[in-house]
Amino acid sequence: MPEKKQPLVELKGITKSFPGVKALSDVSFDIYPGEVHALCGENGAGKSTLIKVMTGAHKPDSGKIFIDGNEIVINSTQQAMESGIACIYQELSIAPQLDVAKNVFLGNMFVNKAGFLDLKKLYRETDDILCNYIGLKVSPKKPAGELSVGQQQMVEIGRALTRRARVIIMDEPTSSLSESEADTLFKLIKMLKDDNAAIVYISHKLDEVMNLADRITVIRDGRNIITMDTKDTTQDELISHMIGRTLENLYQKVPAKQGEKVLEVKQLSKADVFQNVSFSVNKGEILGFFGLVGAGRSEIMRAIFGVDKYDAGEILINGKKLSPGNPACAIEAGLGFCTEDRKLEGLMLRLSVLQNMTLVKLPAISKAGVVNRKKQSSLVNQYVENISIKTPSVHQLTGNLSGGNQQKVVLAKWLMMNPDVLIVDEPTRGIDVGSKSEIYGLLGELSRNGVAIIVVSSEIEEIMGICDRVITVCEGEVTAEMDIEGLDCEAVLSAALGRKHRHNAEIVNNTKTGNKA
Amino acid sequence: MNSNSKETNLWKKFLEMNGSGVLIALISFIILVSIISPHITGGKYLTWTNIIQVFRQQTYIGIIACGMTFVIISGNIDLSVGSQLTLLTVLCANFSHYGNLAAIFGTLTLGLVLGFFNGLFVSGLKLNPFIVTLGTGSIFGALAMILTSGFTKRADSTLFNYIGTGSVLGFIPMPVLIMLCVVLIFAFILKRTVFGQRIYAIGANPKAARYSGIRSRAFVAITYILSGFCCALAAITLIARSTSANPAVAGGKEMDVILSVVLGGTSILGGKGSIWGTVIGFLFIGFMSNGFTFLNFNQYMQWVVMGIILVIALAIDVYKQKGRV
Amino acid sequence: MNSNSKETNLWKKFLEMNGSGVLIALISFIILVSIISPHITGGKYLTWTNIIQVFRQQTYIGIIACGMTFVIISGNIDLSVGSQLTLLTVLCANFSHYGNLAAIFGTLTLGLVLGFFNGLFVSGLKLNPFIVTLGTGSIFGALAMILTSGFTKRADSTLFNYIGTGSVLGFIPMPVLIMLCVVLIFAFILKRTVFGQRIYAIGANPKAARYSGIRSRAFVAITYILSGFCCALAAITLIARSTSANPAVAGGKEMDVILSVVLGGTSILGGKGSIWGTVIGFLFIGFMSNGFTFLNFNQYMQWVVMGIILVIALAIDVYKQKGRV
Amino acid sequence: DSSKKNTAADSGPEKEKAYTIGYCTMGYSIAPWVLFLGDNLKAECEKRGWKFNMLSAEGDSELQAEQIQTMISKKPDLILIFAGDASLCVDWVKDIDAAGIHSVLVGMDVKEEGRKYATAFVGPDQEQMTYNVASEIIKEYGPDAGLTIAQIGGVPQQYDYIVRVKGFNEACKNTNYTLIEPEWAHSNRADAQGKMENLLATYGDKIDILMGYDDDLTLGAVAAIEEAGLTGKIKVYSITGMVEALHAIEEGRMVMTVQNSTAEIARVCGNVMDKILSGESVEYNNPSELFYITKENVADYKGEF
Ligand SMILES: Nc1ncnc2c1ncn2[C@@H]1O[C@H](COP(=O)(O)OP(=O)(O)OP(=O)(O)O)[C@@H](O)[C@H]1O
Ligand SMILES: Nc1ncnc2c1ncn2[C@@H]1O[C@H](COP(=O)(O)OP(=O)(O)OP(=O)(O)O)[C@@H](O)[C@H]1O
Ligand SMILES: [Mg+2]
Ligand SMILES: [Mg+2]
Repeated sequence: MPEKKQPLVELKGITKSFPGVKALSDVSFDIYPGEVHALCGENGAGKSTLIKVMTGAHKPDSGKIFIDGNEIVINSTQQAMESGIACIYQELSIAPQLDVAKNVFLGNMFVNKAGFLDLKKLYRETDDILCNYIGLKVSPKKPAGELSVGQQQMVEIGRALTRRARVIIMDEPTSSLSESEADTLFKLIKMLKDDNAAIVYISHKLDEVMNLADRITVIRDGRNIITMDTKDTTQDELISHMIGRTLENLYQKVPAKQGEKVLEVKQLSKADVFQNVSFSVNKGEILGFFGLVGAGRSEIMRAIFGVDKYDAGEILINGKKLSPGNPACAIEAGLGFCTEDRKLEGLMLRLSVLQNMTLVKLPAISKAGVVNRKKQSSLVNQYVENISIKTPSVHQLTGNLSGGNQQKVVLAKWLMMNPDVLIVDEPTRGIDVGSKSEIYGLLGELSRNGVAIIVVSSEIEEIMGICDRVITVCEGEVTAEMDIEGLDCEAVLSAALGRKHRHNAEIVNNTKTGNKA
Repeated sequence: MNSNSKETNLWKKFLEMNGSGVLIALISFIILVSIISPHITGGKYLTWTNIIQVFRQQTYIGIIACGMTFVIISGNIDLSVGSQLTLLTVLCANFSHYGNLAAIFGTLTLGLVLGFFNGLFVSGLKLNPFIVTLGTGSIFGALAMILTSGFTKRADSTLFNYIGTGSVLGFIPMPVLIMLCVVLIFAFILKRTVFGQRIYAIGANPKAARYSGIRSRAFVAITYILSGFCCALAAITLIARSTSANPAVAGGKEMDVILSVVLGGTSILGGKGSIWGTVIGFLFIGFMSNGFTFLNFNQYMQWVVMGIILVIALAIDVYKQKGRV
Repeated sequence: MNSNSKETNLWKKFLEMNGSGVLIALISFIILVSIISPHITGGKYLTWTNIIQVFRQQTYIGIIACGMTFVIISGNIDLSVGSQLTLLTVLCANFSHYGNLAAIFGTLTLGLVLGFFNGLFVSGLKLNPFIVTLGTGSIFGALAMILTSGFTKRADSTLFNYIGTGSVLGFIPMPVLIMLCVVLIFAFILKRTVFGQRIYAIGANPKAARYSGIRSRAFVAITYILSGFCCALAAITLIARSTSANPAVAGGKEMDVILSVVLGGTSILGGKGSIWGTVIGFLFIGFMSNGFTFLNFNQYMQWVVMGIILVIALAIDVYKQKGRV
Repeated sequence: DSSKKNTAADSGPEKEKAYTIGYCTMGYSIAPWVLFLGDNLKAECEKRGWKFNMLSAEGDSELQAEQIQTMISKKPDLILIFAGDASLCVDWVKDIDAAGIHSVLVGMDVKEEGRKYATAFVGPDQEQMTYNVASEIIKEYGPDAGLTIAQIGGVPQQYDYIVRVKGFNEACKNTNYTLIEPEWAHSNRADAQGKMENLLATYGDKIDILMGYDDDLTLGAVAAIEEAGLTGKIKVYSITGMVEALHAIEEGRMVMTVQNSTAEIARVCGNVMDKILSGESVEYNNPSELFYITKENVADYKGEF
């Protein structure tokens, strides 16, 4: 059992401050070979900061780090890597112009005897890792920037694997993965564990944590709260440690009155991406889109909103045709779209929380082109309060926020827009349980105010918990459309796997079992 | 969240400000020169006349730098400003023979047109701004040469005389006043208007800006048009001052302009920067070259010292940020 | 995935290549000139002598551009190359009086040293590369002036004569051979070595590179050192050819160098680019200016036409990419 | 009119007054000739125990305009100007005159309308210099010789080069010569060599004469001519009078260069300043001698640099 061995890595009394923020104060943490040690806490609790201290990406203000019982000072990520620590960081660190193989082996290239790059081996090994370990079906020569977020996350997992490290840190590795991809990862983790590697696992998906972890450490506001054995605790107890109170029900659906059709999509197609997608949403309705990574859900939404082109089909908002390929027009027509990739498509990391949040709203809070700063800051403060964004001030650069808080900023930007139709793609990616319920509450409130909402999500519970209706997508085709009420998860999951259902909820309910692909 | 006293807070804010490292370097330099120069050349450095003179000398660089700040914040570059200025001074001198109004409105209009061309190429046709503005710069410069055959054109206008040599309240020269107006208006546009905010957004993340419904292409085109407008305004103040236009007048000035902007803490990658920083930038350049005269440095010394001071100014900027962590 | 014939595939690959739009523009220009020039000046454009001549004229720009390609791909810039070249030619001329070895090794060593300084400031002290290399450029330029007091220095060496005017196999001039070696070696380093790959990674996403344990700072410093080395090599070929150095020899050449690199499709933001593109870039500039002589264009016309061709070349680049979608 | 200005006459008893001379030049370090001009002027002043204050605009005439103002504000006893632009210079001498200071133009005369404000002009004009070279050529070959002439200059926007080209072309107006468009080499001898190569590739031995507007660059072109085996076939004329150019003339690689001696200009200028500062009146035009150096007389001259 781990207790008897020496910890592989031990952090003692780590303190770390950023301007205006004390991210960590006197935090201790240890990890033994062959165990999975989960790190839990709210957004901005200091989890990522702590592991960055471990990987040499941050220098702690004070505190000690021991590896194999020897105190060391980690000065660079290189040094940490040499000590056998590898990390999948929360913010994706893909070099978009480089191809998949070069990203997987970033900083870890193969050389032949003459000391030059061994490209053959590079692509062979990448193929091996992609197929046999992480199950990613893309060409190793594809530029990584062209992958979907989920696929990029899998590339990063592959990268950590190539390190053959003794300690592998995973900071929300499944935030963009759906269940089946996540399962692949869990198998990987088991394998690594059997190899006596130590895993540090951070996730806001608490059932994952309960299933995977041997021990759990909870931190709150940069302080140690508790470290416990998983077998001695429950998810509810874990939540109460995390947020300092108990959470009754994550999903509290208050049904909204549905009105007339606001958005109608007819026979939307794009070669090789999605085909003949038709659906509509009503006022006050929350419609879920479910599917696996790469199913094409995001692509459909992007086409609707106009950031991508499509080949055929028609989009109507309030009965009026929406001109394709122009997000500005879509916004004017009353459509909002919260993208799934916050870093590349959602945020200006170099701009402040305030600037980011009000970007879409600006014309509405300005007169003759001059922004009303009072309105601006009161609006922003209101949202910072409502969805508890943890930031020293609204003028903080978004790039300095924790991952979950960045996500909240993007959400707030679209929530405050007051659209007729709001599309949210993976809205709670990286958001802690406490805030999740606040966000679900806000979405519910919007729908009760008559906004039609489309939720694209890879979390089946989320879909089941907040939606009125769900559409499943597989390989670019709509495979089923079902009312949530009385539906069970299995039906949705099997539809998402491509077992065709007729576009009719009743039939779906009748043919829950026994479908073949 | 923190309980520091107000003073340290202000100081912190100052340090966080764009270009404050450069400002510190500049102030130190000014103090140093005013102490040393009486012993070397006997010149009194810190006089009102001298300070105003530096402002006046930097008028045209300053005006163009304001426009350039917009272009750079939006993530682009305009290497044609030197040639634009040249061409516009030449045109302004030509127009001046048809009267004041012709000269002023003609020049401003043509400034907008030149900017429009750059905007068209960069944002309409999506061409690489670095190369395209080098190309249009080459064309504008050639046109100026063709118009003048390389010789200086004299302007002819009395209003110009007033713009060039008049002053307000008896102590603020007209060109400086014009520059101050540009600075104030541009700073206001950048910080307080929807347009300005969106310029930042486009520069910080063009993709996310597009996804937020910002019509980036139109906005980028407008920054180039503004840049052309600033060149025209600068051309007018320049003509007003020297009452003649020389087709070699502004060769290479784009580097001074870009240096002013970047020194002021505006990121060459876009998304970050301010007009105030730019003001510090062009004053820095102005006070340096003026100060060197007071120290009677020869040209080589000037270059060496300028190089060293640039490095020091940047080091202060970096150090001060480290200090905060 | 697609079933196109091999030819269209090659064509597609060509179009996807960095700088292929510029290459198309260049080839069209060459064809046009060789058709027109006999009627205008009677000159035969497409002769082996003339082609080799263009290569030889672009030797020093080409060599420096190879180093610059590394710097730019890693996401930085070196505005000091013009001054570095100047200083190094001057030093090389000085050293030449102590013999061939002294000249060659002395110059190369000092090239490394100059590059090291840039590297130190940019990556050691983390200063803004744009301003810092402008600053060091200012210092290097001044040193060149101080060393020569402004005069042309004569070099004295017989080896130089061979490097400058000798040729291999009777038809490849030595300077061109040197340049070709640099091109091949640098292209190889960039594409086939760990170092080259890391340069791309650093430019593409510095944070990701850092998180992957790449010692970005060391690598960035090395790119600057390489850039200095290239300047030294260029200085040697330059001296070998003109056996003299004056302190104004390379003022402003950095723009030619950067234009070559960027024309070749290397992204000024880093992470993307190739040596082959750069070769196309500097040949483009060389063939343009050579072609203009054949057309007996005056300087102003040259500028106009150059500007227009730049815009067209870029438009081809963009159009060809649109064609693909 | 020079009486109103503060000269030694006003400053009373002090006979051995240390005058301060301001020198505003369009460039100092940008080319050896201007550097020598500056140094020789300085030497002339220091020889007399005067203070010499130089401001150099390094090729930037707008900067020179500012530096004139700066110089005026320092109130020297006399301001020497090597102007980057004869037209802009009108305003400068006007301002200097208004400040009650003498101005002496060196090496570049002010435009006609400015001459009433300036005290004197020293030296040959840049335009005149090349005009004279062309006249020599016409004298040698006759205006109907049908010569094809190539030209190489430095910086196409730079005023002094523009007027040099203008002077040369002006003189060739009434001949049947073919003037090829000038090539520009930007102070880079290797580039000059390249430009000459381009010319030779285009015109071959059709070129009879090369006119270089600066020895430093001309020598690059001479190297290209040598390489093409056309030495002696293409006659090379140039200006400046560099040591290297004198060698080339000796060896027959060049035909002529014109030495516009800075020492000579400075000498004449010294005399003019003496007169002005002691209150005497001076002629406006004070020509300094130009030396036309050919194979016949090359032994008599020494290059300055
Ligand atoms: N570079 C930085 N500059 C300033 N503040 C920072 C920086 N990085 C993190 N912080 C602050 O430190 C605190 C802890 O952040 P951290 O990223 O560790 O949170 P986290 O627990 O990983 O949260 P999440 O679940 O949202 O990822 C946050 O309040 C954040 O704003
Ligand atoms: N920018 C892009 N360029 C090229 N292909 C892309 C791009 N983005 C996504 N794709 C491809 O389009 C397919 C659909 O991706 P999409 O993001 O729409 O899927 P999704 O169902 O939303 O899954 P995810 O949960 O990964 O976002 C993927 O196979 C992906 O490889
Ligand atoms: Mg985190
Ligand atoms: Mg998606």
